[in-house]
Amino acid sequence: MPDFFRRKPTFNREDVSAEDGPVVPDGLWVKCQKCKDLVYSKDFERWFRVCPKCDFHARLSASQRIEYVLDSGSFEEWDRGIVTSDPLEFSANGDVYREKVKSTTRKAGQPEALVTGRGRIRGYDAAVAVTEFRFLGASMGSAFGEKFARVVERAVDQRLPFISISNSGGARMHESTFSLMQMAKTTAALSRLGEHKLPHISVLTDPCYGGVTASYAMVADVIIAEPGAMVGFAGPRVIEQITRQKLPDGFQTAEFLLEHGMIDMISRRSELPGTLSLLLLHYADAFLGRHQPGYAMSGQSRNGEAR
Amino acid sequence: MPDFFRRKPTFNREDVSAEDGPVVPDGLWVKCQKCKDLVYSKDFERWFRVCPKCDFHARLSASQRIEYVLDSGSFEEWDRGIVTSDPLEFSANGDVYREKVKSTTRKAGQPEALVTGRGRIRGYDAAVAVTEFRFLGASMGSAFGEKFARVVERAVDQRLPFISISNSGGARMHESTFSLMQMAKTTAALSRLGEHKLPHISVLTDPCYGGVTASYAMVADVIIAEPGAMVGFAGPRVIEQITRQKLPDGFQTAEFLLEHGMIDMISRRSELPGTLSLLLLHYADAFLGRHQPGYAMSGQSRNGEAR
Amino acid sequence: MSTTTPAWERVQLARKADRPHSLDYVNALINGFVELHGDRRHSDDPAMIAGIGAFNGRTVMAIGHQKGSNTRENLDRNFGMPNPDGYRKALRIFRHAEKFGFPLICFIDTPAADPGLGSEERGQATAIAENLLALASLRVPSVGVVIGEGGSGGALAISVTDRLLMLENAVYAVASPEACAAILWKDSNAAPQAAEALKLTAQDLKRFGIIDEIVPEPEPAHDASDATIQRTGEAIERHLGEIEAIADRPAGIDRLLELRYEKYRGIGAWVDEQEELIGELPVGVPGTSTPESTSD
Amino acid sequence: MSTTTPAWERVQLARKADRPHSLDYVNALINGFVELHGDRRHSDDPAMIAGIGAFNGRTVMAIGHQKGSNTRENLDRNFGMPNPDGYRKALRIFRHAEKFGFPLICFIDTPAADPGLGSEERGQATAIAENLLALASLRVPSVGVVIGEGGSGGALAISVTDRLLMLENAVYAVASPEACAAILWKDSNAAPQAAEALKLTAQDLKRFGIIDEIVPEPEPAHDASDATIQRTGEAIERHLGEIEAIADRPAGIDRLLELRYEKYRGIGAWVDEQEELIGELPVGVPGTSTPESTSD
Ligand SMILES: [Zn+2]
Ligand SMILES: [Zn+2]
Repeated sequence: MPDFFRRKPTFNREDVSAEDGPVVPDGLWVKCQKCKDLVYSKDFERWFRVCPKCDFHARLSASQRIEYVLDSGSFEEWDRGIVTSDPLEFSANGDVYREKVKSTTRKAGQPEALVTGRGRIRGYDAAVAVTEFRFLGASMGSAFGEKFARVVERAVDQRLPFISISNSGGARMHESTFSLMQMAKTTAALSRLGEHKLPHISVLTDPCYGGVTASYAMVADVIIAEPGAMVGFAGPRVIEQITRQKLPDGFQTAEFLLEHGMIDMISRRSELPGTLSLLLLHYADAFLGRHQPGYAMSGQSRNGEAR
Repeated sequence: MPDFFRRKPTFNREDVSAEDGPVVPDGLWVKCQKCKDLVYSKDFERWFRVCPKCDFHARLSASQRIEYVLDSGSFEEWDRGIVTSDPLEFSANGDVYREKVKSTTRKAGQPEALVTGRGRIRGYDAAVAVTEFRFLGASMGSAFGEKFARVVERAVDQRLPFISISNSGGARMHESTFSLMQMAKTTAALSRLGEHKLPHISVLTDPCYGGVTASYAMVADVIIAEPGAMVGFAGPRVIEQITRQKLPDGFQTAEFLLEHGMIDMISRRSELPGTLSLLLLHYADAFLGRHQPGYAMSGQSRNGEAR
Repeated sequence: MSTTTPAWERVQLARKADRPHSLDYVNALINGFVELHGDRRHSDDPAMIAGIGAFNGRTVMAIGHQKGSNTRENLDRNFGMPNPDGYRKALRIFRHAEKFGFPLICFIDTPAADPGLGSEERGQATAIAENLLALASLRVPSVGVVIGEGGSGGALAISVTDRLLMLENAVYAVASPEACAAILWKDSNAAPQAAEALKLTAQDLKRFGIIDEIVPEPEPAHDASDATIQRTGEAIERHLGEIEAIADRPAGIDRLLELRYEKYRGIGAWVDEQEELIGELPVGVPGTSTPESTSD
Repeated sequence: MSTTTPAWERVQLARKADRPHSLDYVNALINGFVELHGDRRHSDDPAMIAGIGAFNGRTVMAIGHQKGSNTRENLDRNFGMPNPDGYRKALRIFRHAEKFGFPLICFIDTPAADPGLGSEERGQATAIAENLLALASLRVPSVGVVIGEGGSGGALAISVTDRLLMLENAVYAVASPEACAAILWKDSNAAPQAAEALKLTAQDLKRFGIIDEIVPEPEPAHDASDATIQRTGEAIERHLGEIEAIADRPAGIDRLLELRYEKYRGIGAWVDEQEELIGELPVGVPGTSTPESTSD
């Protein structure tokens, strides 16, 4: 279901920073991080920040992701005001966590590493949770966990299917055991979602490690990864340091995970809305009950490809 | 819990045939199948037909097994009259199944490859099913499946835990799809047992293959194997023929299965009644309800080692 | 010894490489089919396919053995012989269907479960047995169709369904005719005779009450793929509709499980002889073992 | 930089090789303990032990990370770091306990989940996540005790219990002090400072409401093994008795699950700022990532 030209993302060139995607040498061309080829910047944007030459999927911010996946203007954000309260009064080597949160909030444009809310995907309603990697590597702290639990609980209340789109560098040290316990909290919330026959679809994007993969992201009903996304428990450097093992080519890529049975499919970014909406249509049978042609039809009329 | 000298099995020398165990060169000594050493025949019997030198566990008949495991005189046989009715009117190359059943019945001393009933193990009641390898290699046919389903259903009715002790060469060709369907029938019966919180303990003995392992014998709550027992799905010769793979030393032994996570433990024959009775004591909590000291005590007073 | 028999000809038809395979059925019958992959444990087995989609207006989950249509595809698909990971993918899908209340449709088409070293190491017997146990009490309606070769426990592991259908030219047996011939005739050239003796045709199995319906092939499936698939879809719909009608009543799923239990509980051919005929045989009589049996 | 801190001293105590380990507790506290092995999928992981036995007159199932008491044992036990097979053995035992209604007792003592190549191939993250999900809704009472080192997700995977206890000299944190120091101090010699910053002692975690009780060690456990084990058994009994009393009432298990949900749902430290304070930040503003985080 290629659908590259349906919507035009509206990001500025300035989004393209050295760490988050291709470098922009001038106003018209961007340099692909992977193949180093120059790509015409308008093409790059129309292709959802995927290199048309080597298929490299550049990292997205939470808001870019939301724009790409959800129907335009359909996103309603929840719990934006929830922020960490620094339970350990943590500082490391003079770096004060509380200050770090303030500065990272400014830089990331988000007050936490998770953005939650509800929206529509090709007409199908869903609750969504999207990580913001620029906020402390999308590490899972107390506020992240609280927002996650709330969006899942609200999905149950509003009978919405739930979609998480994640990347993460791992655990948030600065909240130590509080951070660890968010793994229990987020999966506990999901166990309630499942009892109500509401599906959880998890989308793994580059890179996705540690506390996020070892909790909510890997116990979804359907797990989708972007091509080439690195996904694992421990990072490759940690593994090499500790075990002195030589890691094989392609280790921890989405393709490696598919081969090892850990994910259901790899979906190119441009195909993600189509795949998600098709799945939402199928699962609607479970949480809306069978013989609800109205719901199915509403989806059908909007994307015309479901049945 | 070694307990070698508590009971004296009462088998005759004539039991010891070429195929079922050590060879008897004269009245006093038997030759171990594995280490080829001569063993004083009375020792061999007192040690439950286990070689005291190399620990080889010789194959037992169903009735020998029942004598070894159950409390003396406690066995009550069920459904001895159930025999196959040859649904396919099967003959192969002039060999008529119906005649084969008659002759094998005489030779094996059993009218089917499975003996079922109830008995006590160190005072604990249990329903039991024991295979008879001399009856067509303890292959699972219709009568086998029917007896199995009945003993499990009666275990449910009488609230008895269930113990199966198996070996088998594989499926019974002569009943084809009827034979295959006994795999479904026996496991379906076990699913009912489980719903009533009655445990199934499976004891795997040499050799145990095919339809029996791919059905009831491998979905027990606790799986115990005798040392050195060969257990698998396909036999080693079949695997070598089809795949041309060189099989590793110790392939498909009980020890191999333990290492690969397929069984809970290996129990020497002499220790089996102790292990089984201890497990029966523990599981009694589930099917008799907690705080039933009377039941636990009755076990305790009989073997004095449970708590 | 004759070089062919009617049953052996069925075996040849059932094995035809250009006969439609599971993905052909799934893609034609299930709208918006999304294939789901992996056992979440070890690998994704290409010999077993699974997914979700819409079958005549309701969401279903589908599972099938997957053979190839040529040698290259067959090497990729291991000739449709799943390893334990394939059975565990199926198990995951069973549970998934149960969680959401989706009916389950299974397409059976395998010579056997994979008999390799790795399969033994990872518990082929355990994997099959766990599937049998799961299917026996799975709380959703299920329909299975033997579309080609139903080989042994490897086929059974996804065929313990509320209704079991079979294509006119499909076969289903405890072992391949070749294996049976090698063991009982001591001559694998006796496969045609073994095929006959094994009573493995749809007609035999309908007569025995082991299957519920034969899907006719007025033309063999490899010559009339679309028509065969369509006819199969109609048969699945009819049976699925019937068992859904049972399941949709109050406590209907419990009733469905009872009926499923009775179905498999009732399969077998035995007599209950008078005790005096069998005789109370002495325990521990001497005897020799006659292991005429396979290990698959 | 100081070479030690109070928290770092606790870490040293928690790691002492002659401190009692899971099997010491199990063998002393659980009568007629029968160890159960294997994940029924791939292997039996010696870094995770499990079994069944009688704890003060009722049957329980017990699970624990297993460290060795010397280098040789530690090599056999992979230093108490389970691989996915170990977590799947635990999952099997969770389900087993649930099937029969046996309470679950977990002994937590691991530096971390195994970080090797094989563990990644077989889905370490998946295995841990599935255990968290299973424990959250497990329909039997459960008590966990951190007896030594509670390291990261590898510890959490068997510690999401109705009551979580901790020995006085045990520690529990999101990462090892060494790993934390390497990442945030860029210097693994800062481990003592990291240990302090991570607030990983039983006293800290009791204050935070993350654990329910501290089991005192008047003498450190490695000097008073029997007394420590006995005291731990008494604490387990007290908590197990309390939650069994809840579970034994009508619909008591549902109540227990609610309480368990509220327990973990409630852990966290956050504020709900007024919208105006946070500001409605523009979407898509430029920024650089600061991945100050570990991958475990
Ligand atoms: Zn590129
Ligand atoms: Zn010997």
